[in-house]
Amino acid sequence: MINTKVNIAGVELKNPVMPASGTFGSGKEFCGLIDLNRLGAVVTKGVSNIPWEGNPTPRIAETYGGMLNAIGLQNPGIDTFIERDLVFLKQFDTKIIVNVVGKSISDYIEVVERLGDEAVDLLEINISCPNVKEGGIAFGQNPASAMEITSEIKKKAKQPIIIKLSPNVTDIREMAKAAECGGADALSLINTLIGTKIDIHTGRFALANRTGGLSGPAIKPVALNMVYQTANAVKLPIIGVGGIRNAEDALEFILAGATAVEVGTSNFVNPASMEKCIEGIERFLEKKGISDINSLIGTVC
Amino acid sequence: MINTKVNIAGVELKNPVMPASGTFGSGKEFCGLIDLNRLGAVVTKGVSNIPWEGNPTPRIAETYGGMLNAIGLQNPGIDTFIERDLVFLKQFDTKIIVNVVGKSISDYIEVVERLGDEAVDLLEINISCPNVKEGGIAFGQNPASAMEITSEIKKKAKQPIIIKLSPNVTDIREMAKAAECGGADALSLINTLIGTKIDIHTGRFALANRTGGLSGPAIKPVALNMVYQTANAVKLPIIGVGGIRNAEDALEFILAGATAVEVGTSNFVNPASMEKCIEGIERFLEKKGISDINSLIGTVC
Amino acid sequence: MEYKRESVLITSQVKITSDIYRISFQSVTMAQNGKPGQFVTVYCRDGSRLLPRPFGISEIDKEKNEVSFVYKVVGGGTEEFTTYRPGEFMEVMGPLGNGFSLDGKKALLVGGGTGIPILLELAKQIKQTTGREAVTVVGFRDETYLTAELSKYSRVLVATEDGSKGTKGNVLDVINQSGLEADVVYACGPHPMLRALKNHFGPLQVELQISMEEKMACGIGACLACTCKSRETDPYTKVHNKRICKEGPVFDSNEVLL
Amino acid sequence: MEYKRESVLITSQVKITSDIYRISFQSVTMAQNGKPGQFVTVYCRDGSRLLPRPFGISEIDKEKNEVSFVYKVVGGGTEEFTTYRPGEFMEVMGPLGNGFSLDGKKALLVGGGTGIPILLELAKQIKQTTGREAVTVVGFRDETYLTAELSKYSRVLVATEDGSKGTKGNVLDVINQSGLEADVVYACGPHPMLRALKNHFGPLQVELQISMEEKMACGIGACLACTCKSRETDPYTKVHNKRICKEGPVFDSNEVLL
Ligand SMILES: Cc1cc2nc3c(=O)[nH]c(=O)nc-3n(C[C@H](O)[C@H](O)[C@H](O)COP(=O)(O)OP(=O)(O)OC[C@H]3O[C@@H](n4cnc5c(N)ncnc54)[C@H](O)[C@@H]3O)c2cc1C
Ligand SMILES: Cc1cc2nc3c(=O)[nH]c(=O)nc-3n(C[C@H](O)[C@H](O)[C@H](O)COP(=O)(O)OP(=O)(O)OC[C@H]3O[C@@H](n4cnc5c(N)ncnc54)[C@H](O)[C@@H]3O)c2cc1C
Ligand SMILES: Cc1cc2nc3c(=O)[nH]c(=O)nc-3n(C[C@H](O)[C@H](O)[C@H](O)COP(=O)(O)O)c2cc1C
Ligand SMILES: Cc1cc2nc3c(=O)[nH]c(=O)nc-3n(C[C@H](O)[C@H](O)[C@H](O)COP(=O)(O)O)c2cc1C
Ligand code: FES
Ligand code: FES
Repeated sequence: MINTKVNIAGVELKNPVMPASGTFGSGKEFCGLIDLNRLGAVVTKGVSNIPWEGNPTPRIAETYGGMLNAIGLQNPGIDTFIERDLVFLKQFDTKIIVNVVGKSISDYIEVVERLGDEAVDLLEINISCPNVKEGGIAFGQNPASAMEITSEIKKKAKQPIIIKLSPNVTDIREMAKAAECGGADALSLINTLIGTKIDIHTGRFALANRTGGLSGPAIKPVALNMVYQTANAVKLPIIGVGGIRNAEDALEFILAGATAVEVGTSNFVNPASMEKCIEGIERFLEKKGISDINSLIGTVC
Repeated sequence: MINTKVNIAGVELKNPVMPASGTFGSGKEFCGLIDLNRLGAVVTKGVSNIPWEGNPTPRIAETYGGMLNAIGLQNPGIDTFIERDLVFLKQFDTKIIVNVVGKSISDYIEVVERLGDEAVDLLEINISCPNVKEGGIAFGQNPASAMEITSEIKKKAKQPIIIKLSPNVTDIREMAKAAECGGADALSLINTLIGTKIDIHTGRFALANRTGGLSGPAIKPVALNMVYQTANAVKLPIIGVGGIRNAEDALEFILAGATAVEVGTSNFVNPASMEKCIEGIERFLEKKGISDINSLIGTVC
Repeated sequence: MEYKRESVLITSQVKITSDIYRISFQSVTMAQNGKPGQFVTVYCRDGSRLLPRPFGISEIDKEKNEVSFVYKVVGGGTEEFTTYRPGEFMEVMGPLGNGFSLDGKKALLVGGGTGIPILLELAKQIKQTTGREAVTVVGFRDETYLTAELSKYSRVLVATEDGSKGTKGNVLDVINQSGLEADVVYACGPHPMLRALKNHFGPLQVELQISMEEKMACGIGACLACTCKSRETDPYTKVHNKRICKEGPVFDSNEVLL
Repeated sequence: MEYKRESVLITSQVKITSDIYRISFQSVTMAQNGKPGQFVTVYCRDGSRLLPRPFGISEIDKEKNEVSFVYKVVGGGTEEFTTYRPGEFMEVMGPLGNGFSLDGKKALLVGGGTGIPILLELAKQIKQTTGREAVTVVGFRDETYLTAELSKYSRVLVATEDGSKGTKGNVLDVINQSGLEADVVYACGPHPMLRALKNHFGPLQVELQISMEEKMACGIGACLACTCKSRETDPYTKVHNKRICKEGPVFDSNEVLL
């Protein structure tokens, strides 16, 4: 028997594959397309203390091998989320990871506290959204701010916290260490790279927000390098994110040092991406005669 | 008549299109494939004071919509460069921009001084190569170092200097301002994003150097955003680089604030890329009834 | 859930104007569950283009399990689709969105540009269910298309900007000149057209169902890329941003900001 | 300059083993200027794959202006090439690299795996120019290919790892068993094979021309992706890194580090 179970901060996932926040809603829309019970976990869209409207449209633009988004974290707020989305997700045999956003530290803490007694397994603290003015990336580009918000949230969180890092920094290792010092239980990386697109025929930006976050296979080499760098700089478990399309990509991240992976943009390209990823990992382990996926983590040389 | 002439630090280019350093050698190999006289300028491969061997192979790897390279600046050194490459380039009716690299400030200065009396129009100072241990990016990720090397080189340079910036920083505007303060005459951006790739079948990095620089259309949105940000932060003319494949891409950079553009990886995909770019720009201006390309620079809104 | 992503067999591909094509394919799910006003998303073969392209369903043949859409070549994706041949497969998801609501009232159908094709299945179903032919007003720049097909199920009035066919002008000119009236108006086309229709029929208290467009990533309501400002709060996030791919693409014109 | 990048007409595509194909196309430049041991680079249609794929020329028909190469499916690019059909076009640059040097001496040709196809044009030209048939030793894992074609121009000896055809073992086993001698050895195949040949023929002072491989970006000597460590300094940068795409792919075995 092959073991694909991995452990993130004490939470055991049946396999290392889950959706990246914001590309899967709370799973409902994907229900007839894939089996949610197959997933290692579901990571929800970012949730704030009150409903957020997000940015004006156009909110997305396709780029070469990738896409830009500036959704701006539209979400129903924690109340509706708990009443509806969490109730929905609890039906499935999968772990629940809630992506938390806020404009201020106290916003974040409000969400984290509301989730304290809920059936949520892990909290993914998004300090890396490039598409909102306050909060988001403001915490994610400065080690001191990252450490502060991490330690403040850690004090109140009943679930282990994953800090989601931004790639838009000079040295990802400094950010990772700051989160580690602040008490993070795990890290996820990367969020999107800041990018833009211009319509030369109108002379205007393709996105109403002017800039957006670049995601998709185009960014995979950057994400993979950051995961590798981070894995060699901190002791925390890492969830690798960025351009993962299939088992081969997922395994690259695992070899680079990730314990688990999130699939984002590829869910739009093919909703079956995550299931294929899981099957492909199993096949790879079998073929190679590797009995435990954990023995692969960080073994690249 | 449509004007496609642009001016970089007092040097007039017949059009804004030129190769990105390192993707075109010194032009010789492309000679039968395209007409060098058509180009706004030729930017040479990085040149150091003495010959450099570069990194072990494999030095490149294809990625989704892009590629990684870790050539490591193999080059014949300034002597051979002047005797052979410069003599070759002088035959053509195009401007000559020499990309300068070094391990220390004095290395850079040695090259710059050797070129002082040569028929070179502009110097592009590469402080952003991610593939060498010393020099390169070490100067390009820290504003103080960038300012210092710029001002030291500026003191000795007889030609105007273009500082080539690295995208692997938290805030490109700070780096641009540092170069501006140091006395740069122009900026070019971006060099490659640091990335990596792993062969899951062997468990090894795809590149002997482990990490490499990501280039190609995959990175265009990142480059375009950085050009836009920089154009709004400094007064210097900017040369936009990163993933440019065709006239549409080039025009995006010009609208974002670039005065000229460099085409890199696309030369590998189709050697005719630059010529197509130039023709496409001319067609666009004609169709839109724009008489001077300079009227487009930085007009995105 | 009624939508599926499938590899579908292409049964025909026809060039109908200089830059507009109709493609038909086989899908039980989409043919049996599809309604007029719903759409499908098509996935490109070329790996550099990741996102699905949405197209309104133009015809449904439930017996043959065949679905068609009509597309105009505007960029890389639609350029790629022109190379697809009958017998080949393509990746499609659908049927998506809400579709028009048909209620047997006296209907006027109005379409402009690439908004015209979806009126075909609508006209057909109106004729089939009510026995009556609706009036369809279609506006073109110059080259007309699908008017013969639409005439099988409805009385068609044409406007062209250059006056080369039908009334010189736009669909509103036709509506005004012919004094067209209706209990419900179904419309799909460019924003200025939709706005003009709203200004015209709004004061007359005529129900106006409009089909909207926005850039999409998931096409199924999960990513929140395709929202539009709505009067009511949306069911998903309880703000005022309805999802065009889910609560739409068809909206009551009073419901959304144009 | 003798190389060109062209959109070439595909004249045939044949599957010759479970995962090896031969493709032929028309090109005046490549057919007239091409030599055995030179290669061409092929550009993918799928935009997610940017870099050209290098393949050694396996046959040249100067009268028909036709060039062929034989490729094994190992990844996305070669997978894509299998879908190309005669009558379609593909993007190719060539002829590239130096090629073998033919000097009329008694030749032994040695190939392993995908290194075998380029020996075909070589064997043909040796026979044509010298009137004598060379000996060709080819090694396979199990499934053999091209041996019939090679036999038209040379005496072919086969080794298979599983012993299903010819000698059980590798090409060195054949060379030793048959006591093969030559004044010049031309070899193309995996590094271990090349190293074994160097160890065998080096001490015998036999000239050994080997064809090398490395990942390429430009294919024409401009990017310095494809270097190998060389004994002499390279003409380009005056270090000891010869470019496989330019100074190679064929090197004297004494010249390069294996
Ligand atoms: C609900 C809906 C129904 C549609 N029905 C039709 C139809 O029946 N016939 C038809 O010809 N067109 C229709 N469109 C528009 C069609 O989706 C675009 O023309 C098509 O996506 C362009 O793809 P491309 O690759 O050729 O263009 P590109 O401009 O290269 O596409 C780049 C990106 O922008 C998106 N995009 C470009 N234009 C539009 C647009 N107008 N709306 C939404 N996304 C766009 C593409 O999907 C892609 O993600 C519809 C759009 C929507 C939202
Ligand atoms: C001078 C030369 C001659 C060659 N001749 C032949 C031949 O006659 N027949 C044949 O079957 N193969 C030959 N090869 C190998 C062939 O180029 C690769 O198998 C092919 O590029 C794989 O492409 P892919 O997209 O299927 O694989 P992928 O692994 O998906 O390719 C990814 C990238 O790696 C490169 N790559 C992968 N394998 C190799 C390799 N072995 N050498 C160089 N680059 C590689 C590809 O070109 C591409 O850039 C030759 C290689 C060289 C350098
Ligand atoms: C449409 C969209 C919405 C996103 N929303 C969120 C979000 O709410 N919270 C978050 O932490 N990341 C969000 N992200 C970032 C992704 O979770 C992920 O980090 C990024 O897209 C890189 O992964 P990918 O290349 O697999 O998409 C979003 C990405 C996309 C494309
Ligand atoms: C093979 C290769 C070699 C390069 N060598 C250099 C170099 O010597 N000096 C330099 O400043 N940049 C070098 N670069 C970076 C390019 O000049 C350019 O900044 C980068 O590739 C982004 O542009 P692109 O996406 O158009 O390739 C190199 C890039 C590649 C792909
Ligand atoms: S396209 Fe994703 S919500 Fe509509
Ligand atoms: S592949 Fe560019 S130098 Fe050989």
